[in-house]
Amino acid sequence: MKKPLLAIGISLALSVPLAAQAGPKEDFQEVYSKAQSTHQDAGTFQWTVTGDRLKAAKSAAGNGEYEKAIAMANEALKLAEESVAQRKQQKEVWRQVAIGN
Amino acid sequence: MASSIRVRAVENNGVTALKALVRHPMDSGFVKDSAGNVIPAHFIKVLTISHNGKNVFVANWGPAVSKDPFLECRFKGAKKGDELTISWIDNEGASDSTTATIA
Amino acid sequence: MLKAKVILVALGAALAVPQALAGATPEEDRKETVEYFKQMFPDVPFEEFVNGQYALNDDRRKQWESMQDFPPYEFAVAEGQEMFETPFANGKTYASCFENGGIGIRQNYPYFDTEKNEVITLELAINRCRESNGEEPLKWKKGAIASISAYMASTSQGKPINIKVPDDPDALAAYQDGKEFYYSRRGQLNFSCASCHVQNPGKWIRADFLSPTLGQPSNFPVHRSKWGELGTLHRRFAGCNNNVRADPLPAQSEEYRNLEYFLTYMSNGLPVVGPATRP
Amino acid sequence: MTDQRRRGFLKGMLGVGVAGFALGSGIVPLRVEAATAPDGSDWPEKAFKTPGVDETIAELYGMEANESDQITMDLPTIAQNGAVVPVSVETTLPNVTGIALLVAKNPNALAAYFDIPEGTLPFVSNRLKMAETTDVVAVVISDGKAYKATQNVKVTVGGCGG
Repeated sequence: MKKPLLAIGISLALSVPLAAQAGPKEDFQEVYSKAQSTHQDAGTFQWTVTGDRLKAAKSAAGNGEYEKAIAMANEALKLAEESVAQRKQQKEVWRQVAIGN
Repeated sequence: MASSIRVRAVENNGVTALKALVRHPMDSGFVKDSAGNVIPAHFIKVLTISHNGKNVFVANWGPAVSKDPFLECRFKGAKKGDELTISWIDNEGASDSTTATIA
Repeated sequence: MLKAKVILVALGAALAVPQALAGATPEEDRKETVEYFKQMFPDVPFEEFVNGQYALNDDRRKQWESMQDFPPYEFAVAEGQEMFETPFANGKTYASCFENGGIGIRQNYPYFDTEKNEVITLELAINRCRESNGEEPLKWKKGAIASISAYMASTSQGKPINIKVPDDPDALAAYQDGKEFYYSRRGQLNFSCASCHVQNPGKWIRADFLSPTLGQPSNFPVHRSKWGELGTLHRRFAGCNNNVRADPLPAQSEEYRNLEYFLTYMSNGLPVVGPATRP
Repeated sequence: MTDQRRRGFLKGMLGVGVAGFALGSGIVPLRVEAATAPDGSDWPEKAFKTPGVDETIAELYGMEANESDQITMDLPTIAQNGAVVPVSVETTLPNVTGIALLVAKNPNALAAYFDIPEGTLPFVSNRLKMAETTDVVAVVISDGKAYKATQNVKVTVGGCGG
């Protein structure tokens, strides 16, 4: 009984600017597409775990479990952001550890 | 089709050292394929090495022998130029046999 | 200067490099790399680096030596030879696509094709040969292509690796690109190729014993016990990337070809010993 | 089914008993019978499907094995991959007629056993699969009695996975 309520609570807290009239499906699509485009932005630095979360999010959404789908998409977004940061950082620092620069 | 058996046998001071490698999956029956189905056990049960019509070595193998099994053994009584016959049969009744000359 | 830097790199310290040093030539990179590993493993003779972990660990070396008695890839090499010698539908063979009929040439791959402006690996050349003779390309990572490549390597055993970076900005860019890939951290675990194979060879990472950069490509294709079959270098790249939770790139993608170009250049002068066995 | 045990036991005894009898009576010893391609009918199904080392030795040879320091085993301390672990056995025990290799922690302990006819040296080398860190036991039948030696091998990457 309590669990779904809690999940909704979390997903509400996580879904960023929430238009009052938007339903969970729209919320999901917004986070999901943002996660997906961030994942693309990682280029050759994509993480396997991001892809796993995106897949899980999509399949949850397909089953109508939007709380779970949104939670997964948010995790994917966070991981994708880290991978993009890694890409940008490595561009700068890789030479520092390379032999014979 | 190339033989499933590769053999090297060398005689030295009256002792023949034989090394053989056999192409066989040796499926244990404990492994699942990517679809999650158990791959049935498929393995060589018996491999014999004979010289002049007499077995000089008999290996009884189970599914815990590695894929493409390897065997090394040593025996007396053969000389350079002699022929050896190596044969195997697996748990599905498939078999193969080859001859090798002692170097 | 070199020594101080080597120590710092070994410690994994972030080292600010004077801009003046940037833009070293591939040959300078290679010499410095050789020197680095000589200092790290003073007791290992240069040619021994091709044996990777087996040059560094006695227990593993013994297991490897016993595998060398009758290596499990023998069947695949024989099949590779058969395929190599079997004519295509048009009557031509692989030999028609390669210098010296494809025999004893592994040490020259990969090379930079200045007309096509790209790195040509041996596997790429094999599949292009097929396509130019009206055959379907083979899958990249294992099976027939690995067997053919293994046979071709076996005819080149002992020949020193001889990779050239021609005086061409695109060739140099491909080399630099491969080098950047090797030293860039990737994946959720934040590891670069170098994190393991430059900074920590000779150490264990869980059940795996890490080999040094030098000599790595000399062995391919390799028969891994884990695979139970032969696989190409790009299959291994993909496996390494996956291990650190980085999405692998496609085999024979430009990135992996450039990586192979850099990595093989580092092993110049070491003999071809492929195919080989690994855990 | 009980036949299996007897056959295993007989095999162990064969070198001494039957060969001795055959020589005395002028009958061609069984061991020198014309070799034919194996048909697998002698393969001891039950021994290969028994978990546990002692149980398997009993099933295969119908007796217990005593420890012997005259058996030398050569196998790695840490297997680089459990799928392919090289194992060699050699012994200075006399009149050896059989050698068996058992992997204690495998689902079924018996990995392989070998008939050693007269004139064949008591030595064998092959490669085995091991699921996890385990004792490997070599059993040698010498003068009709069973002897064994044990060595542990650490397996960090199991040989039974995909």
